[in-house]
Amino acid sequence: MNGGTMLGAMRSVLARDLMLAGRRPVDVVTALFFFVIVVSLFPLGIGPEGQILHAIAPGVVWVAALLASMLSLTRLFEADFVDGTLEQMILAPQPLSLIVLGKVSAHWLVTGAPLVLMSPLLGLQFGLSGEALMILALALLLGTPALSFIGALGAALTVGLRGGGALLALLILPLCVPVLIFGAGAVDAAATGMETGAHLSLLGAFLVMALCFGPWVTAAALRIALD
Amino acid sequence: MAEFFAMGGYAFYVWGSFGVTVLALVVEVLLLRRRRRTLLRRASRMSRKVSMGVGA
Amino acid sequence: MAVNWFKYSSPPAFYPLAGRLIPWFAAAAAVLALIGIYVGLVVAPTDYQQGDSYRIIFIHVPAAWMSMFIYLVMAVYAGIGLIFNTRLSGYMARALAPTGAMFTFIALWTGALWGRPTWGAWWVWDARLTSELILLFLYLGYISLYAAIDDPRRAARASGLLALIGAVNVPIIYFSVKWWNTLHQGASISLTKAPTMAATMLTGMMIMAVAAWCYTIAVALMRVRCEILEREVHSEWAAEQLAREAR
Amino acid sequence: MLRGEALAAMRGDRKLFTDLDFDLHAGELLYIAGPNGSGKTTLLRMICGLVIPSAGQVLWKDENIHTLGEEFRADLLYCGHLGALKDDLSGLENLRFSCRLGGTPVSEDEAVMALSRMGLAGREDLPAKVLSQGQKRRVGLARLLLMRARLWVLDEPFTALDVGAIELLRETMRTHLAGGGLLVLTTHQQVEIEAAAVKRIEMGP
Repeated sequence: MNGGTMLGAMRSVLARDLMLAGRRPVDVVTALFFFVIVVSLFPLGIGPEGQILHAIAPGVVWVAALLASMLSLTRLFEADFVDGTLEQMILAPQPLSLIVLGKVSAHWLVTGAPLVLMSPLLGLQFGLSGEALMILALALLLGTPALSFIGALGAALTVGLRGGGALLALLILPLCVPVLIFGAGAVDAAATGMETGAHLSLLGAFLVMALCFGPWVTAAALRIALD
Repeated sequence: MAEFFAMGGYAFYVWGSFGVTVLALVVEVLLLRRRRRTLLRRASRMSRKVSMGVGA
Repeated sequence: MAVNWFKYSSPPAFYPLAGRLIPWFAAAAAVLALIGIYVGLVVAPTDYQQGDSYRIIFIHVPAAWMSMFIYLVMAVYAGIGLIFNTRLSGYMARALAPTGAMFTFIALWTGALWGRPTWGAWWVWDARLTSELILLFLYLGYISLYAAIDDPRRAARASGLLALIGAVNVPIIYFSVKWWNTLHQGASISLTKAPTMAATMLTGMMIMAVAAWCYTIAVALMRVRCEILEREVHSEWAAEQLAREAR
Repeated sequence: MLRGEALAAMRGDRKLFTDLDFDLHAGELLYIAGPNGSGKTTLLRMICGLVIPSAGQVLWKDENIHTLGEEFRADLLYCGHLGALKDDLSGLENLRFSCRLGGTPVSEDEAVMALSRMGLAGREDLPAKVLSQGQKRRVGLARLLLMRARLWVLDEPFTALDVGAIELLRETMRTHLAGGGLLVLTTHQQVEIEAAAVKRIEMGP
């Protein structure tokens, strides 16, 4: 078993999930629309006052991104569990963690990346400056994959359970607090003209940690779920 | 004595803390004892049923 | 010695041992709590800054300690259960969770009652209180996940994994929240640092903490006995045990 | 080669089976029979390593399958009662994906050939959702023609197949066993398969 075929399994899972998403584009668009609508609702609830909107923008965008990725992650393993593909993935002669990595990457490309691309537009609605918009997109670029890995873990723990969605949120949201704090903090710092390097490096550190341990723990959770 | 219970004007806060804590602990113990009693009652019902079945 | 430990790691051997230990820990908890309350409410002098409201710390601080320790112990049991595949450690982790959640709630409640006279608000986004709130969510997540899974073995293993992840994350969450708090210039007086710690205060707090430990052990043992009987009702020894006790 | 030692399984709080032993060598067939709910599928999943036995162990070439890990899984092919097919993908795409996942990438021509041998010529590109139950099973079983696994573990392979497909599957199994493969299966149908030795496990109710 050489490295080529090991990555091959990951690549084929990635390619298959992207293909499946392409055949059902509704699922992709839903998460994005959810994100846009939630963010747009805040000014309606709070009032059009520029200063307040400006102050809450980082938090609002980040919380909306967090909720949007939770929403779409609920079903990350569900379809594969129901039709038996998950069993085959566990029995594949490649490390399950690599297969998980493939699935999470596909999921992020399909639902996370659009959020990152869309975020500067939403930031404009809140009157963020040019630099803050850039930092917003950059922070989301570092933070949303970490959220995807954390969420995948929750999805693996709750796969096949009744009421999985609400349970997933309860399990996972507390673990997302650090990403939220530093993600929103980076944008906040940029908007008030402060140094953002520390925030972004910490976000990067969270991402590296999530990348190293996430797939491995998620694989363990999947094995438990199918036992 | 009254002075002790007044807690220098903070009676509500101090006794609120101690009271709720004692309440929480007592409720937890009572719930556990009920759980155990239910378990034993169900077991005794079951063993009666078994012995009746053997008798018949 | 090691042999003895292994003997007691099987539920049938542990069950009677737990039964013998419970009264001792319960009695110790009651006696120590009475002494602690006496020291805290009567012996310890009134604080010149906060008046008598500081006496809440005799509950608050031990409860906050317990809430964190119990999560840690729970995670250790969960880890042992996952690695060595022993049933008993899963039961123990499960038995500790509700008590841990209760102590977390008490820490939050007393924190709010202390905050009102001191900070003038029931709730302040103080780093410790906020972390404590998140810890409560972690406990609730563990308990809900356990309850949501029907198969007991999967429930123990999945929620055990969650407890381990939570334990790894607790320090990260705590430092994030602390950093966030200093950035936003939150409340600077903290409950634990507030009064200059007189020796009597420290003694009182320590006694209360030990009492809380004894209480936790007694209650966890009671709960684990129920847990064992419920789970193993179909095995011979548990059925016999139940029949003997039901008489 | 494949050995079960004192296996036991629980479902919930209930014991499904205890002290189950078996021993299977190259070219041999193991039938697992028993009424519904007797733990046949659990035993199959245990042999695959999906279910961890509550006591005992499964050995492959005298080593615990969980220690072997990927090495064992490379020798294993499991067809459960779930087809592992994606409704939105065509039969061809499904087959090629499952082969690649199993560690045996196949070319498009090979996959098309296997599908047509399974009687699906001309239907390779239809999405799985429009295929009938039997046709879906055939897509799943086409893997047997392509992958070179030593040990096949099949859960009710003959269900929903017509006479012709059953005959073809029997033939495939015979070839596999004659080539030194091992086969473990559960079935309700009476299908005779020639093997070096046929062993049976009767699961209690």
